[in-house]
Amino acid sequence: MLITCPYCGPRDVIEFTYQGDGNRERPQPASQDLDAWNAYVYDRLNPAGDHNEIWQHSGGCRAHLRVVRNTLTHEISSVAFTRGDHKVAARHKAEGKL
Amino acid sequence: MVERQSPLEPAPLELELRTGSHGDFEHGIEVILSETRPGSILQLAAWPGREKELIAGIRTVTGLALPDGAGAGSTDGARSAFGFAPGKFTVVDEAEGLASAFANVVTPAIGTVTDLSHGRTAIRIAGPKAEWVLAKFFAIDFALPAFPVGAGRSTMHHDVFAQIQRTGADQFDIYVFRSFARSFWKALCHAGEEVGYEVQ
Amino acid sequence: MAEYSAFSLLKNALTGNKDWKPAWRKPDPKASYDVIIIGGGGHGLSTAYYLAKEHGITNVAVLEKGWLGSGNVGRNTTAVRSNYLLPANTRFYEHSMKLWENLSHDLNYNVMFSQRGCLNLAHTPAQLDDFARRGNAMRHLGVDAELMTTAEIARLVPALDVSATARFPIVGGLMQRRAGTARHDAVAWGYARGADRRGVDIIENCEVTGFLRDGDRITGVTTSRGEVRARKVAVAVAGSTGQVVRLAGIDTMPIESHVLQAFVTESLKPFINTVLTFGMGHFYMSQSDKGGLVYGGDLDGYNSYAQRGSLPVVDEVMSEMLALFPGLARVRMLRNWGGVCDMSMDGSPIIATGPLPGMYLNCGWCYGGFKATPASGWCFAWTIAKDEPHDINAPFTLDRFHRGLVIDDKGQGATPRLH
Amino acid sequence: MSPRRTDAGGRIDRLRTIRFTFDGTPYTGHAGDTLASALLANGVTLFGRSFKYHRPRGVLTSGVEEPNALVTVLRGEVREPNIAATMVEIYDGLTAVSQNRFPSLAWDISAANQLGGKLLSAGFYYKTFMGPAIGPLKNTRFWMFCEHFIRRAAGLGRAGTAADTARYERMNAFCDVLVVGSGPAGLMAARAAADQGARVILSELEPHFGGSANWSGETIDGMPAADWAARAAGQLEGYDNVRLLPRTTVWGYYDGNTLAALERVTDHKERPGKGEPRHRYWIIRAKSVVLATGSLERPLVFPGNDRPGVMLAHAAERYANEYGVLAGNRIALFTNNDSAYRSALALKKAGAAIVAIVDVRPELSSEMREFADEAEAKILSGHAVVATEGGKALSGVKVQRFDMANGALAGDTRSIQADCLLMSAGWSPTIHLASQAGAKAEWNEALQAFLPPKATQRWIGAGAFTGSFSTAEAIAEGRAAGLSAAGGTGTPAALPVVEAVPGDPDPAPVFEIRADGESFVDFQHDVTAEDVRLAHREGFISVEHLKRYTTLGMATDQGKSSNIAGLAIMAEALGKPIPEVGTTRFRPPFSAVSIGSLAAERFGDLRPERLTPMHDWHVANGATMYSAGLWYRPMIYGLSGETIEQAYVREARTTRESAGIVDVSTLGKIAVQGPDAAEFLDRVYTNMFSTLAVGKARYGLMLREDGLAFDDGTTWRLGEQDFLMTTTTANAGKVMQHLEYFLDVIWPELKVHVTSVTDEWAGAAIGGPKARAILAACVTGTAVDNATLPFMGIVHGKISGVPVMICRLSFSGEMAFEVYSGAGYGTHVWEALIEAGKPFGLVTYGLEALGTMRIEKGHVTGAEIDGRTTARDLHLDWMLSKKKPFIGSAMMDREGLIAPGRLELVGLISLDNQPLNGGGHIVEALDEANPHDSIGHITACCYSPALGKYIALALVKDGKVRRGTRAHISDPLRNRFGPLEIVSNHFFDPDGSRMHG
Repeated sequence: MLITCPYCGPRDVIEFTYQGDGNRERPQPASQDLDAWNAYVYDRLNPAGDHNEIWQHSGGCRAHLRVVRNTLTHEISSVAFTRGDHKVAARHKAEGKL
Repeated sequence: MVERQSPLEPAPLELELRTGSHGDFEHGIEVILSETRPGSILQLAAWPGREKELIAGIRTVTGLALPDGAGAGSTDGARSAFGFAPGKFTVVDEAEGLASAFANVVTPAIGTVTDLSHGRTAIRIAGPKAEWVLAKFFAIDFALPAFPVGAGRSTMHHDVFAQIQRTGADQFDIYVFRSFARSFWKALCHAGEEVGYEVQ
Repeated sequence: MAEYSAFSLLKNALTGNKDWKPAWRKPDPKASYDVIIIGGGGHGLSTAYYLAKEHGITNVAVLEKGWLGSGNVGRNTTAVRSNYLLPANTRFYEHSMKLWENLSHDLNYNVMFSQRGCLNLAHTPAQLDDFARRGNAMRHLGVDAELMTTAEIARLVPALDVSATARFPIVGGLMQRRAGTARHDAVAWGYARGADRRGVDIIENCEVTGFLRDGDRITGVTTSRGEVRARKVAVAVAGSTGQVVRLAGIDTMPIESHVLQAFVTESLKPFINTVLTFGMGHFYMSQSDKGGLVYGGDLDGYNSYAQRGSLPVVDEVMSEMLALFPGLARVRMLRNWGGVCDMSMDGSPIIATGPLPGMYLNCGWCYGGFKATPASGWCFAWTIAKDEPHDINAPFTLDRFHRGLVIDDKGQGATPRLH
Repeated sequence: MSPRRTDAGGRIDRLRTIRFTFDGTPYTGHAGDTLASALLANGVTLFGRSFKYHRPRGVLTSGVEEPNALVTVLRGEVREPNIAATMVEIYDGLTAVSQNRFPSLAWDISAANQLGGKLLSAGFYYKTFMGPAIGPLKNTRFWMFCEHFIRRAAGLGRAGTAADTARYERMNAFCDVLVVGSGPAGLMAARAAADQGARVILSELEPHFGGSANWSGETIDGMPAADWAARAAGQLEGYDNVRLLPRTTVWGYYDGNTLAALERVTDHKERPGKGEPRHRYWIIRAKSVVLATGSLERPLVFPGNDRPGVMLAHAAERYANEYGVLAGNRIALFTNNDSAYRSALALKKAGAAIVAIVDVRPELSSEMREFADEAEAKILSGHAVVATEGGKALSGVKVQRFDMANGALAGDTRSIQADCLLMSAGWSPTIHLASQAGAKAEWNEALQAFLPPKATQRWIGAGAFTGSFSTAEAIAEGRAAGLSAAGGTGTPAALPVVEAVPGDPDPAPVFEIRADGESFVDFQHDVTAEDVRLAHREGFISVEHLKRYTTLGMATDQGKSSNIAGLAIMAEALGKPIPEVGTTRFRPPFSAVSIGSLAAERFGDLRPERLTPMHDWHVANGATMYSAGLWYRPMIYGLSGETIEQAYVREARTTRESAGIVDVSTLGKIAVQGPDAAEFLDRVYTNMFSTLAVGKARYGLMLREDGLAFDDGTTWRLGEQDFLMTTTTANAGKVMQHLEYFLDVIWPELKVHVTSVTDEWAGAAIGGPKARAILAACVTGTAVDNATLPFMGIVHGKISGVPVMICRLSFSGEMAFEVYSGAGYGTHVWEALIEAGKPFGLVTYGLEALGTMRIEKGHVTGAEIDGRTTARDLHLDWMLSKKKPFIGSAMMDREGLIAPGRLELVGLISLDNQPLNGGGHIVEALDEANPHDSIGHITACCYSPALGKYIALALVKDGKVRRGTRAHISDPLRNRFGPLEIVSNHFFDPDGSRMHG
């Protein structure tokens, strides 16, 4: 499998570390909502089809990537840095620093 | 000043890892291996949006103009610089003390300077079969069009993380973690036997 | 249906093997059953078998999407062991081991359970102490375990590189003598035949497409072969768990589906007579009765439902194999395939009632599914019949993750690819 | 002159004679021969024994799909089992032996298995060997007794135990177009793509390019096809954008158009060149792929079809045209299609007598009749072979009238004398790679074959692979495929003109002749047509069940020759068309791959070694090195005659009495830099770091998100925005990724850079009552007194001219300092410290003494932070800040993590003055015979010189409240049982007076 790192270009999967389901929302650090924390840590969508997931190019530029990959065919339809990930960025703006 | 010790020294190393011609050299030597021992190896990292200032800083200090684009770099023989990650660059100088030269140029507002002069070992492989030998280790395309002179790449061979800069049409400088240097050097020599190699 | 025996074999041989009957019937689904089991794999079939045998519940349908045993029961590396660290796991897998030891007779089907032992190699004194901790934990639960010296290991596995100059020298190992291997397909076929003989309907090529509900309660399923009703619907679909429970409106589970690859070499004369695991990586190997070396390693490490692996894992597994057996460099890998593992968040399974009324869940088998087959079915059958878990599977609840009661044998936390 | 060698023809070099042995008998052949062709030329007909019945077998094919002629090739002690004789190129001194026979190939005891033929029907072993349900042979014992003998009878070749001295290498390649297969289609594709300027790789699994052109006997561009192919390959060699890979099998088609190939670099050589690998494992990442893998001829299923002398028609044609070898002198053919007629003609031309062509079809085209006449062969249309005669070699065949419509045989059987029977049941495209790449194959009724699936990855098919069996089609398709694969628009070279042999590619739908006697479907595994029908009878009707129950297609050839016939027989039994029975997805590899090649450069060197700057010094000064992950660390510096325990006790005692020094360079070190560095550390550590003053260090604890303990270490504040974090050696990589994840994914707004600087610094920890005096003696540029360098303080100075950074912190519990210098100066500083320490009795110590002193202090390491323990379990709850949230804070108080009955850290003291074993368990009441009710286990143990006792750290159920009580060590594995006292984990100097000095 090849993942096209936005910085390094197409690289073999051996250079990457899988960081799992990218749909999980981490509660605000101070949140005491245990259900939300549990869902974040333990519960997975685990879809058969397109999967929004996080990979680190640990054997290259070490950036984290948000990858949409089909779990039935392993076809990759999009790759982007998690930094500048609008969804995340927006959320953090809303949250402020802490 | 105290002499720095290389991880490839003192040499309890086997003969075929030391200076001289080895492997199938009777049919010609097609790669030359050496350790370049630069005085300074720095990592410069810019905060998002401040990359241009950092690149300008590199030019001010080293005189090297980095082209745009991922992995772009350049070298003048004595000094080299290349991008290896978003906003991050490796800058190398034959001389020691490059860190202090950057101290006032790369301000905390622009980014950070990390001195890796001891932590990375620089190995040079040159010759007509340099691409062939490196292709045994790294799953990246070494062909000149895909990997132009001056450019840098971050990659790995199993557990050994490596930054590679192409410093000539058939010459590459490889930066590996010091603790892995001896193992990697052995592997490199082993892979060179087939084409005949010389250690300088 | 005729008993299998040397005699019946001889009798049929004389009549040209013309009188053998199908190992299980091919019935059409009835309108309703007492229990529906979704998944005609090892666990679903053994559940049906023990429901009939232990609880007298025979009005049961096993619904299989494809062909019987098409999942992991026919894709694993056939190892059977109960050498776990944590008591909950050890108790469960030891219960399974006891069922294995009498399974061929129980089923009147030779599943070829061969108790040739399972040896975990240790490469540092510290690792040997870790194994001692595990072995002692087993012994304190009445399970057999012993430490072996390098010399004893060299005698048991002469082909092994036991030299002190090896990159990772062997300093000893943990042996469970009662562990071993079984013929994986035979387990599915034996349970299928056994359940069928007790009246269970095994229905192949019958895909579940949805659940019938009465409010929250599950009352049956819709399938590619029509509606089938039942008071109790049990799910035992391993890697497809997430997909099936989603049909019941449950979107997330503490499970990720990952590909695990397995390999076999060409047939060789007897080379190794135990199940062996490497301590400085992830590698395990045994030899089939046909002579192929059967081995595997780590997960590919990303979510996947494609039964296909990637090359880096292949290379890693072979490297570890040769680190132990340098003589095998010229032996050839004949076949490589992948199975989809339902990796739970702590590496241990889930066998429980729920999550909806009328629903029963059996999943999260990670690497452990094959050796668990008898106990999994036995415990699941109990749980379905009595609407509460047996002591043995009581710890394997679905809510243990949220409650902080995880059973984490590897201590890796909620990172399935590391379990 | 050998009996079967023709006087002329073939591409073998008749001037070069090669000497080799088979089963010890010396033979000669010519350069260019395979082991199969050379043995055939020598009149050898018996090559091997089948798997189950040990039936005598000859050679069936001429290529990679060979199921029968398997041999073991010996290179000294090194064995290579299960190699097809058809794929072995002979070289001087080649030593090959047959397999799976005893005492000899000709006389094999196990051939007795044939007598039990019906008894040993498919799946018989599932029905017996279960043994008695009671008595001494109950449970698994009887089966295991039988298994012992079954295993010895099964298996093919024997694997070696001698380490292989050959080398294997991996090669990463990138190209625009990979062309697999070099028949006319492949050659045209490579040429067309290369002309477009694309980077092209052309692979061919045989030694010579050209595929069918090498033996078809056709004419291309006015020259023999073989010459045309040689010229085309020669021209490609001239392109510098083309790489030619002969002897290279592309065996795997993986995701992202990544293909795996095996190049047999030196298997055909007497000895490899210096540094030359035996096998090269190519991992090819191709923008697009042209699959021109051709097709495989299929055998017919009829009684006696496995007798030595029965061969595929085109195989005999190849042996004649390529190797100048006649498969027989009196040859009969049996076919359901036209292609065999060409073979007949070729063999006639080569000098054999064609005694008959038996064709199941009643009607034949006029061209085929002309062929037969030209071959002077008698045609028996509407006939079938119903038996073969002879022993270990064919002597004749029996034929009978055959009605294709209903498969009925009629009339008298007649015998035909022949020493060779060639068969053809038509051709199957070699679609394995396309199938691996993803979709399901499609059945073609006319060709009676599965055609390639729709492409799910970037590949294009050409030639016989697509079912276009004529050379003219292959050439046209090849050029088109090469052109479009290269994305080319330019005009391609003109199409060569082919003078093809006529013939209808469609075979008659006949695969089996049902008559008395065993008809083999899978030759190697002895799966007969009856076995397939038995599987049907017993309900194993899906193709996968058929495969698994009968082992059809599971042999070394992976069903290349048996797949379709097996399906056809099952389809007939079910009364269904073949596609409804289905086809199995092909799995990698296409053909078996040496395990050495897959390990490649890692064979013999599984992992790189990681060495500290002072590594050579340790080795030179008597250290016993200990492998910790990839690192090597000194375990002890033993004096002659010392046991390990004596050594570490001496090292630890001396350290507490005067001073000791240890290499701590392996500790993970991470530079944490940037304006938000302090804020970031507050979030990842359970305790505060924003309050840490510059020039000070602090001990920190990290939790995982789930609230369990993760890692610990000290972090030094070198500047306002500049921290140096240390981690445990084992977790360095994990912690780095943990930090990077949070900065990149969770808190991208934080301005923090993290960099691994583990290798930048050499670290030496020097501790003991004399440690400060030793530093005072060698450090310049700074004082090291209590005022200048208080506990957890940091100073910068020089040792012997080298800049150093010194932090006063203690793992040993002594007044201790960690001295960091640039790694290149590590040994220099280390030696200077040791020199300075001499007058003070400084000792070097290793991991064992380090462990001993940390146990005495009750510090935790990975053995206690094992991924299952909480901060509370380890009595580190004092480090859990209540002022701020941190990673894990929200989840660390879940019911299961604070419930009673958890394993908690305690100290243990042996009460019988015997060692406590790591991994030993703790019980309240001893029961040596039948140990039970463990309440915990020992995580680390040692003899404590400070206490003069054997002590240990342990995790014990509700350990805290058990302090002061007695229990027992229960270690049945090592037969160690004995009394102990449970105490606090802080054995030694609990108030820390020594390190605070």
